[in-house]
Amino acid sequence: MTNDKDSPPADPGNYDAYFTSKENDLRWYREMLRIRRFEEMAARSYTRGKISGFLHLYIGQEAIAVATKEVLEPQDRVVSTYRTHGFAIALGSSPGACMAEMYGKATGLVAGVGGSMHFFDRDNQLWGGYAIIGNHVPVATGHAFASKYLGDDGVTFCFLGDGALAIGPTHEGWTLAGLWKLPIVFVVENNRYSMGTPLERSIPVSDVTVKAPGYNMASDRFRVTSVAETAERLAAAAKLAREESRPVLVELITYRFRGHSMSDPAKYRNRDEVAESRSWDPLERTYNALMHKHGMTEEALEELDDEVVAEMEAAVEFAENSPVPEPSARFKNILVEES
Amino acid sequence: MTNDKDSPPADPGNYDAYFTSKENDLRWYREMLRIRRFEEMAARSYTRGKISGFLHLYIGQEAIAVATKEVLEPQDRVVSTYRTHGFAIALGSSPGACMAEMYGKATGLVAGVGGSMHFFDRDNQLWGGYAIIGNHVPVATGHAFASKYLGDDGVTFCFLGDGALAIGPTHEGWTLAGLWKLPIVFVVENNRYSMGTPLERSIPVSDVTVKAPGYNMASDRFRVTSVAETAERLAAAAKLAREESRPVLVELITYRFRGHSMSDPAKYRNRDEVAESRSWDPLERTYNALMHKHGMTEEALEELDDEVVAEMEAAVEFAENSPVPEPSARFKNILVEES
Amino acid sequence: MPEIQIRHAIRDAMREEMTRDDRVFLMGEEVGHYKGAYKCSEGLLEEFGERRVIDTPIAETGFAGVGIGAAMAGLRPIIEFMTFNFSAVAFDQILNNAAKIHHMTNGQHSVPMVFRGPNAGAHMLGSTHSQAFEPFYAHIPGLIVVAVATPYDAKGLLKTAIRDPNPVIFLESELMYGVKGEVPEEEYLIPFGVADTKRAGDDVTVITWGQGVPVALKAAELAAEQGIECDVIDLRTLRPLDMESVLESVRRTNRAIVLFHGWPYGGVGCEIIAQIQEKAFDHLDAPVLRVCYEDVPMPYAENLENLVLPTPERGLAAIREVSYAR
Amino acid sequence: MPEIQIRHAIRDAMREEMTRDDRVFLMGEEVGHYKGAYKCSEGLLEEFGERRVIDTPIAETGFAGVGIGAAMAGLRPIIEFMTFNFSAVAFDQILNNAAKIHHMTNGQHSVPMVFRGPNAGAHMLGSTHSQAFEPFYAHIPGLIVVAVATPYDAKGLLKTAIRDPNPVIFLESELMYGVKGEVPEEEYLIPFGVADTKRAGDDVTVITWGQGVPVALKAAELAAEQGIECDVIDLRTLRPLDMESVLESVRRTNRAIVLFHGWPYGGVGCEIIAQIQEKAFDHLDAPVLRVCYEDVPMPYAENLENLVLPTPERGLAAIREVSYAR
Ligand SMILES: Cc1ncc(C[n+]2csc(CCOP(=O)(O)OP(=O)(O)O)c2C)c(N)n1
Ligand SMILES: Cc1ncc(C[n+]2csc(CCOP(=O)(O)OP(=O)(O)O)c2C)c(N)n1
Ligand SMILES: [Mg+2]
Ligand SMILES: [Mg+2]
Repeated sequence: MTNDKDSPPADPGNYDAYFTSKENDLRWYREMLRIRRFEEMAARSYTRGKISGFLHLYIGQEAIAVATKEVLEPQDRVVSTYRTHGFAIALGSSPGACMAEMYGKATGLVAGVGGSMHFFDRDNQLWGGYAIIGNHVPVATGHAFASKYLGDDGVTFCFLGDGALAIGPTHEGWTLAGLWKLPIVFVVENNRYSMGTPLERSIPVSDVTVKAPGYNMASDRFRVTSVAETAERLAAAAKLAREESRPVLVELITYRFRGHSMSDPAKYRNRDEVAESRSWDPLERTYNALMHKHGMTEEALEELDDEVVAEMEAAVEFAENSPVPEPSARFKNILVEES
Repeated sequence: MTNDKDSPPADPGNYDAYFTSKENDLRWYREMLRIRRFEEMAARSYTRGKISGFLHLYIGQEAIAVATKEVLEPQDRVVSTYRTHGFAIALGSSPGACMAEMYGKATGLVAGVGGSMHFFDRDNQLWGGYAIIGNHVPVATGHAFASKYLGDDGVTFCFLGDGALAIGPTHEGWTLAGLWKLPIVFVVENNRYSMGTPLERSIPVSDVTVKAPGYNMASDRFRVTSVAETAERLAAAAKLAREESRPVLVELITYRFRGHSMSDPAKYRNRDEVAESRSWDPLERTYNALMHKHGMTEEALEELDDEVVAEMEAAVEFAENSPVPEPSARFKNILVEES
Repeated sequence: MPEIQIRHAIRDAMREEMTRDDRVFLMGEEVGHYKGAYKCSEGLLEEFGERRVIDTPIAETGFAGVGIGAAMAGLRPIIEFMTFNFSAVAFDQILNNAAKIHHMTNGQHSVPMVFRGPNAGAHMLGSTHSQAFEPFYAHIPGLIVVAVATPYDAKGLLKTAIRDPNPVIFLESELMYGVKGEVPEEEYLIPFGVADTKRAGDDVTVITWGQGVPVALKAAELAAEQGIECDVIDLRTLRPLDMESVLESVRRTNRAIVLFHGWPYGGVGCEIIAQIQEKAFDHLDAPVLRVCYEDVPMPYAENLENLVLPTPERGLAAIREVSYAR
Repeated sequence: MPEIQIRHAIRDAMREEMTRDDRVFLMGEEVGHYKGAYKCSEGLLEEFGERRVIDTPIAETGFAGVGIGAAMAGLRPIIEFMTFNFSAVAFDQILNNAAKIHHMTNGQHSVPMVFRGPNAGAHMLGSTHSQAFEPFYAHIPGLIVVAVATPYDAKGLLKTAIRDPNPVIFLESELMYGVKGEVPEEEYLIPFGVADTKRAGDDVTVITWGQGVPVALKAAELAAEQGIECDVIDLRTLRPLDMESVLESVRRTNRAIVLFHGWPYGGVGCEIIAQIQEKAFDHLDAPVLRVCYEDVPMPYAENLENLVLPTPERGLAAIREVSYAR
């Protein structure tokens, strides 16, 4: 497993390096676009007061969710944070159910009890959706424990933010995973900020993988600039976890283009940094690759965009037209009733 | 700072390597002996039902406490665990007050409210005495924070067991110390077991200092075989912490000759391991050095032993004759009364 | 019926359920090679091996979370806290994950597991090792909370807890592991939410649980010597509460005290008082009193500890007070 | 007197105390460069610099513990939890260190510090971000627990808290940071343990605190429209409790309800009920009722959340019920 700590990423203008067949690139582009458009609609609904609570957008990080879907086996699991829309859409959740969840509707992914921060879609391998920083790491480790116990050959992908590295539960989950050699891939989505706090004010090291030997984990680290490369390297991590039953740490350098949540204007970042990061936007780069490498026309791509927008508008419409939960729903699922 | 990971310790029969002047060696021997005899008396009182609760003996690890006293500046602090008798005696606490504490007497170190697990003696730089594994690590980090805030040039020595490495609070304390560059020395007393659990079932690595880079800490690691070497290397760590204001991790390979607590027969260890460790007993080795290197007679050393035993018998007598706390004492120190 | 110790009732319950269901496993500090800090798991490692009897490092948040994650994935974990004092470092896992995941996932997941271990003060362990955790856990919807005081109850309720599809906080007592009592050889289960009247009487209702039970029984004995007959109700399940049994008794005796190991402020004791005064207001001839720890951290010294703890004598005084027999 | 928001009352209290005493510092997530998640520390970083306004990583156990250790070493930390929901991961530090160190060290050390931040549910944040922590903290001897509902109380009590030599849990409200009220320009302090009657009446006593206060006041208004006059007592300090004020009122009104944001089981509400029935037994004409969250994890959906929360209407119903005005 290579660890590209020091190799600079390729030139953003170079589409050859990490793009593949037209078919793949187009499929991935579409998936990234679905996430982005979904979230743009969600943001619009939030601004219009139709969605409440906290809304954390994944815009800029979509390639990660799409790549994850690419490498997932049916017995695998994805566990993530309160910034989960991207995973839900990529893994196959219905955009309508996702949108309805944020609207607090009975048709929502979890029938309106969770909202944006608590997406769960077991049928589509999305095992949450956790909003207390780091407290999903031991839980995800438990999923991997169960896989090993049952011998089901499953790998758990546990995503966490750069902001989750200082907290104890992350350390405890990593320790147990390393000690018991569990099949789990811990993916740090290092978007360089936890709310307004840059990584250098979060932890004492700038390279997260420096921590891996302390947990006897293999590791990888790279900048996310395409689905192709991300999928390839996540697949390598998953292979190691699955075949050797051991935890692997992957640090993904990425960026969120929006603020932490809808209420954050993100004034703590400077324009150059944002611009530089935008130049690496996998969505944008795939768009360019489709045009310049695969010879697609602007019109064809616009048509595709129209289709995606229509899908997401339908999701909004579904959410708007869905009923709110029955009053009695508040007493449901407190305890499991049948034994 | 050297990291002697791989250098094997010297031959146990070689007294030249780590012993110094007769004056030093004799002083240290006496201090180690004071701790050992104190604890042997405590164990006897426990067996006789005079001391209750948990009693964790430090026998085998005494050189660490004595070396710590050696390197301490007046503005420094020592924070430790429920296995603290050694530090109290070495730092200058009255053996009578220590014994009385375990007897639950009004004259105890903390007037009988704490018992063996909660020794505190602020005047002698002993800042605890904590019994929830790892929860003193952030607190000790806070002492170091205060030193830096106030510019008092103090270093905090935070001792923890090998059993405290998996738990989150340790990780959080280390992270903040590394991030904020605090003047603190974290000393892992690796006696190879936490209760009946050997290190290899506690954490995924066998060399604790492998974790240091993940916290941007300097580190050192060695087997404790004499006060001289231990003091020298702890002094180097303290110097780094003090002069460069940064945390340092020191792993001390040591051994407890008794069980985890008085109720543990320690059947999980084999005879060879115990014997091998005993051959490194710093107390025993210093005894031999005093005889064979410094030319002291058996009689002189026996006389010294008698003095120490007498001191500790007086401590027991003090404890036995001390009054129990006033009934009203149970309402004391719940809140600080004056403002 | 054979007489066995509580620790063996607990071990037998675990063994039977582990035999019955391969998904059940035991995890915790020193549960395997050391046989449990209080020897509740003696023999289980030998019988079930390291796959199912798992020694953990000291990482309560880690292994509590692993239990939760394993339960979601179809297993039936029994997580032992060496004592519940150490569950404080895993509080968030219990509050925000164990208790809420079934709700938060709209029933996609459930968390069928047991957290068990000794609770409340033992003897001369000082303030960090002598506290009762039911006030914290019984407060939380989504949990079931059980406290046991006899081998019979321990076995029957632990088997129910292991089979239950919900997260169960199962509170034992370090001081009572050696208590003996009869336990049937044939299999039995005790349902949650059913209190047990451990002594019958018509003068005063004494509500208690866990370590409070022997103290309450002794207090009732002392009261009987003075002609006051007590109904001693062992709640056994603290969430959900069997208020029907409590109210039936109070409507009969018109007087009640609550006796338990733990601090006074809030908690289970106050919940019971609040419900009694609400639902049996017209039946009460005297205020309901609490007998529990004094409102201080537990001191180590034996004489102080004895003053802080609820004793049969303090129980008797309260029984007399609600009987206006001062 | 100038009218200011609660968030500014809090900021002013911190600023004044930081100016007065160099040992006082503010530490927490996003308190500096971000000016606080709810802008309670706006301007403090500029004024006091990074030495005294310290942004932390997400490590509540770590920085709570650092605060405790710093307090022992002579400083006066103010530790901000972004919300008290996140204090669950630091529970052990508060329970076993902050609350007990003064006791455990026989007074060699004290822990003069404040843990502050918003408590209880905000709006549509779901179950992990909508819970009240006073049942957990008010239970623990060694802590002082405060909950504020007006700018005047917030400022006066926070200044007292910062100067107090004990660990203080200081509960604010995300929903109420924008609430305005008069605050004197001259310095003032409000002592702990003194409740405040926010509305006077002789028919029913309504006991409340924190986010419950505006709900209770509105309920009292509705009741007044129906001819029932309520004494609305804002406890302000939850530990220690000002039971004198509560009992004085109940002895006058003979009826009481407790209205608060939080789950019903145990907690502060039950403590008050237990004490009222104990100390004003003969004065009560009706059982004391609770109006609070329903006993469920908080759902996200707005319609469900509204049903779970205590509302003025539910308060009114309880006021009518204890008045036998059904
Ligand atoms: C224990 C805890 N403390 C604080 C918070 C508040 N909080 C929510 S998200 C967040 C920032 C997390 O940043 P990061 O992990 O980098 O993820 P990102 O938002 O960048 O995806 C904070 C502080 C929380 N949810 N849980
Ligand atoms: C959080 C927590 N979990 C469990 C315990 C029980 N316990 C006390 S000491 C101990 C072993 C600690 O071993 P180590 O840290 O190696 O120190 P040593 O006893 O070897 O000095 C355990 C498990 C505790 N005190 N705190
Ligand atoms: Mg981030
Ligand atoms: Mg050890």
